[in-house]
Amino acid sequence: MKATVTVMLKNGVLDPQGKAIAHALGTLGFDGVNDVRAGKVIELDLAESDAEKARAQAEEMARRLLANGVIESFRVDVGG
Amino acid sequence: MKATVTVMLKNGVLDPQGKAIAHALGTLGFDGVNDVRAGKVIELDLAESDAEKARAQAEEMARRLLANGVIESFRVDVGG
Amino acid sequence: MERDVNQALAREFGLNAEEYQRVLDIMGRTPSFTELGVFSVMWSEHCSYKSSRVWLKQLPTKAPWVIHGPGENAGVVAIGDGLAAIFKMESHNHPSFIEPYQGAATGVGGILRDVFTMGARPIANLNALRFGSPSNPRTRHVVDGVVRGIGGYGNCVGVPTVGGEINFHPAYNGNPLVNAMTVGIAAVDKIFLSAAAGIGNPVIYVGSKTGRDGIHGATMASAEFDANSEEKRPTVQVGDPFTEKLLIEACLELMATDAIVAIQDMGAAGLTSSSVEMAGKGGVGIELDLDHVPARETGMTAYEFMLSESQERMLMVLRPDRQDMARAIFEKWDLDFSVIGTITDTGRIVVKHQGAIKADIPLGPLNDQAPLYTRPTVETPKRELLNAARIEDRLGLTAALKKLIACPDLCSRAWVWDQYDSTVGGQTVKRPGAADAAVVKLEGLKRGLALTTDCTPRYCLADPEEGGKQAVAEAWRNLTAVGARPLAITDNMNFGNPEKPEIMGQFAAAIRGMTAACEALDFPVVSGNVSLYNETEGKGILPTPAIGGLGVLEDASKAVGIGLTPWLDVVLVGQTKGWLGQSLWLREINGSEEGAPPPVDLTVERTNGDFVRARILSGEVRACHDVSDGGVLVALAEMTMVNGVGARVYSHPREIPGHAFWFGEDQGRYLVAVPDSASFIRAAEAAGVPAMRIATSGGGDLTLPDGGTISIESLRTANAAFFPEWMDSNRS
Amino acid sequence: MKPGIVVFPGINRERDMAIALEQSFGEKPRMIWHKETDLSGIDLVVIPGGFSFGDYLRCGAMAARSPVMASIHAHAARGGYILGVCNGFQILTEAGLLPGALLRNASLRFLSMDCLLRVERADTVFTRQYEKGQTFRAVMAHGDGNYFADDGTLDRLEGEGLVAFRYADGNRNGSARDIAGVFSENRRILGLMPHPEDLVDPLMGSADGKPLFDALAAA
Ligand SMILES: Nc1ncnc2c1ncn2[C@@H]1O[C@H](COP(=O)(O)OP(=O)(O)O)[C@@H](O)[C@H]1O
Ligand SMILES: [Mg+2]
Repeated sequence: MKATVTVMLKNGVLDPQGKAIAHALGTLGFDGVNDVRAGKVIELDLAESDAEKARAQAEEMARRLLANGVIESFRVDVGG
Repeated sequence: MKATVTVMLKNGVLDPQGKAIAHALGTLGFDGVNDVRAGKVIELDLAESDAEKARAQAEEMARRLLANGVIESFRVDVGG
Repeated sequence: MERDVNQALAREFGLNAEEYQRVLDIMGRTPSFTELGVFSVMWSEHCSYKSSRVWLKQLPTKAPWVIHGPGENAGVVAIGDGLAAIFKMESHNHPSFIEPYQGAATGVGGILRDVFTMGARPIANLNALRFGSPSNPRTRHVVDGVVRGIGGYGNCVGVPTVGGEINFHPAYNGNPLVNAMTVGIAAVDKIFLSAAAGIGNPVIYVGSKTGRDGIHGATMASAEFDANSEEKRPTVQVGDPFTEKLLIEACLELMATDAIVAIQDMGAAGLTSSSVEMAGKGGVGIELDLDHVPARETGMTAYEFMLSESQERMLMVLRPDRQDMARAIFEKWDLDFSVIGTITDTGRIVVKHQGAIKADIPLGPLNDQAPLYTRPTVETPKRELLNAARIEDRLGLTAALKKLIACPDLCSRAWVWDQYDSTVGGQTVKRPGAADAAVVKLEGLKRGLALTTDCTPRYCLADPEEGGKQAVAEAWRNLTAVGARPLAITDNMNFGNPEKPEIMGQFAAAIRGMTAACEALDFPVVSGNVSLYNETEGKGILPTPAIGGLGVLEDASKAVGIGLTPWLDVVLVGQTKGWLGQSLWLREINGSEEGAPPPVDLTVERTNGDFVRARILSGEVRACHDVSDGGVLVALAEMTMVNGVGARVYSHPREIPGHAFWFGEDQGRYLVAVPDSASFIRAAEAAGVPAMRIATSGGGDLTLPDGGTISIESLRTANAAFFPEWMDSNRS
Repeated sequence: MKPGIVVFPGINRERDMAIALEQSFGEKPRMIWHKETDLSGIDLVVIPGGFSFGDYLRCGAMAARSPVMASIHAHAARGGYILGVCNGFQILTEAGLLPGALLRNASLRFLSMDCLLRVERADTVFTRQYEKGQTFRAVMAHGDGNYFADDGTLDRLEGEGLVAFRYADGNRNGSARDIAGVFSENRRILGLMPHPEDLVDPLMGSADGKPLFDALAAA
């Protein structure tokens, strides 16, 4: 079972990377970009075949290692 | 319209980060992790309200800036 | 997948008809697909040096302090205290254009392995970079990626990046040069070589797993891409500096024991070149079983295993009774360790995969019958000698200085070195920008090494022989200017297509000039690298024989930098005629790239340098800076900017036009800051060395002989502007 | 006080730290491999700089979950002294032993240069040989030194006097309130981004970092 953990900076934490990307997109002539946030994605290929169990495992991994709760929030998607 | 660009290393390209994360998960006692791939996610908040146009915009941004076509591939999701 | 082996395939693999015929003769049959792959990479320009070998042989390589010259993974010189410095420079030009970050990063990783594979702990990195015109849209992207890549790898492995050089010229628009140099330290009696020995000894693979990275990288580096080669383009190699760091520590830990018989990094042409070279040098045979090679991907063929250029891998031959101990060390560092073969007495390389023999080649002919070409050469026509008096100075000294100090080739490189960790290790005595050569102390000792890289490609284009000579002389001069005794060089010969006689002529002439300088200065070549086919759309780069110089200081605390302090006399050492041909003043102020470059008189070079060094070591010299690009006034301005201490400049001798005196690029010169110029000049006269006082330090301004005054603050601002404005301008 | 240096894979300033400690303590510090768990006899745990686990995922994230960390938590709970520099600081925040987090530098570039640090209090075991308000030179060499904590935490740190050092010559990495280093509540744990250990010998440009190690050695 594949589980995808998406880790983003929390609201209120400055995201210089997102800001730099927004600026660079502007320079390239892309208009209408209101906001950009940059984050990480970690794709896990898990032996577990039950979707809910896989989700629980991935959430546990995110809490314990993949995200830092002080600055980051995460989301888990399973499937595939 | 929100568009999410997920950028991953192409298949066959070494992913040192994914490798290290897999190892660390093992050390923490998580079993059954077959493989880990690490990538980037860029969340775009676009002025465009038409989903297909927003997708086209995001794809163009990915091609021109967000992904490095030599080593990375990308995927665009729109909605929200 | 595997295809029929015939002449057409051989050509695709980069072997010409004659070379393929030689393969058939050696094998006595049609080679297998894997065998053809092995021949093609071993006989590529990159691995066989087929175009350059006849010329490289002319370089002087010996001196009493040379322990190992060219032929090993890196050069080795004795530096005193029972220690050896091990160093080499290597190019990663082509990969850095395709993917600047990873190209440069893996370049650093590769050269580090060449050094620690010999038993040395790497203590310093340098890099010599040439980029296209700043106005070319791609240049910025390449510079950004290359600088990040060098920093990203070097900073992470924890080897300080202490020096290097950067030039810009449109000739590098489609072909930047990324030459990386590593210096390491080992005990003279603990140096590891690559010649395999001991029939029956195990062959061990350690490091990262093998993927399909960079297959045929070595042959690709020897050819140009055509429109539909996109598909065949090798998978770009991604560097893993973390694994490299583990590999350094694990190898050094194992090297402290007596387990290793021979060791070699897997560089270009990976497992093929490492196994062929190790067995070849040892005069033994080798048998590999690819089923035991750690693989990152599934379904890899023998051909792919043999040609992969996956990074961070090493091959070793071990004493059989030490195998378990060695395995424990690599397991501690979480690195793969696998027995993949044995040393045999057959003189052949035999490669097995999934129970079948995929290659069986006699090593003797594979190595000895590699092609060797004496390609036709054409001499570069001599350029006209410019008469400085006929070149009008329309700008005046003050304005010209401000313009020069701000131009891309002379502006501050702080933006670059601020991204390189130059202090890790805690031994960096002279950091980038502080002195003409970087100075790194040896841990726990007084002794230090001085390190530099040098080349002036515009001189080399105008006159490759003088240019080659000048590059070596400038490296020697930069080491001398900190007070070090120059010991030896490594070189990186970056040239265009060797099949063109004018390019091969440049190569041959550069070697002649380098040879003359190495001999006159007792400054042998101990290692190096050749990068040919640096062309895009048929246009070659400027001939660029980059020189990496190494010198020793018995007491690192005696090293001097370029920064002025107040109330010193600044003395110009060496003769000034006002040579404007190929000067930066001529290019930046007059807009012309004409004339012959300044000649180097090697006897004078040596006399002047030996004099300056002795005075530095006597403690009399407070600051020293060699005079190079931009001439005397630019050199003086550079000395003022370090500490923000100004100078009042005296008039120049009447017989030379002012702009020629202050901006000419005559060779063999230094600016030296001393408390008492009279006694210094007397000593110089006694030694037959021209010396004249040109300025006195102090205050916050640079006051020029034409009455112009520039504050050091404004000089600094002008000098610092280019890189940040160019690179970070559209970041808010 | 007996020091020990923790070595995680990828750490690269452990030798620099050992030289600085030996100079002040007069003996070589013990090197503690990250899989060891016995810290007995060690009074001062030092986590040096570098790129533990390559800085992959997040700086310090994997090291903070290494086997040795349980012993370091116990050492902290016993009131033991801990110094974390650069990656060591990142590891201490990841482990929750110090508040806040270190984000990418605001410029998104690695920064390698000298900086001036202002001493915020001189009554701790780490800073006793400096004066309050004094500035001293240290080497900055990091890509992720942008100190972050929420406003409540920052107010508390300042209110309780837990800010150790601030950047005194410009805030190059974007750190909140110019913070370069912080103490734990009992002031026995110190984390800071710049490297005092690389400036303990005038030959390298300055010995401004030496008082920090001398103070620890005298404790
Ligand atoms: N321009 C040169 N001058 C002197 N020695 C050279 C030069 N180019 C290559 N060499 C020497 O030839 C040997 C092979 O170099 P190279 O193929 O770059 O090694 P590697 O296989 O480690 O990449 C080395 O000993 C190197 O020092
Ligand atoms: Mg090698």
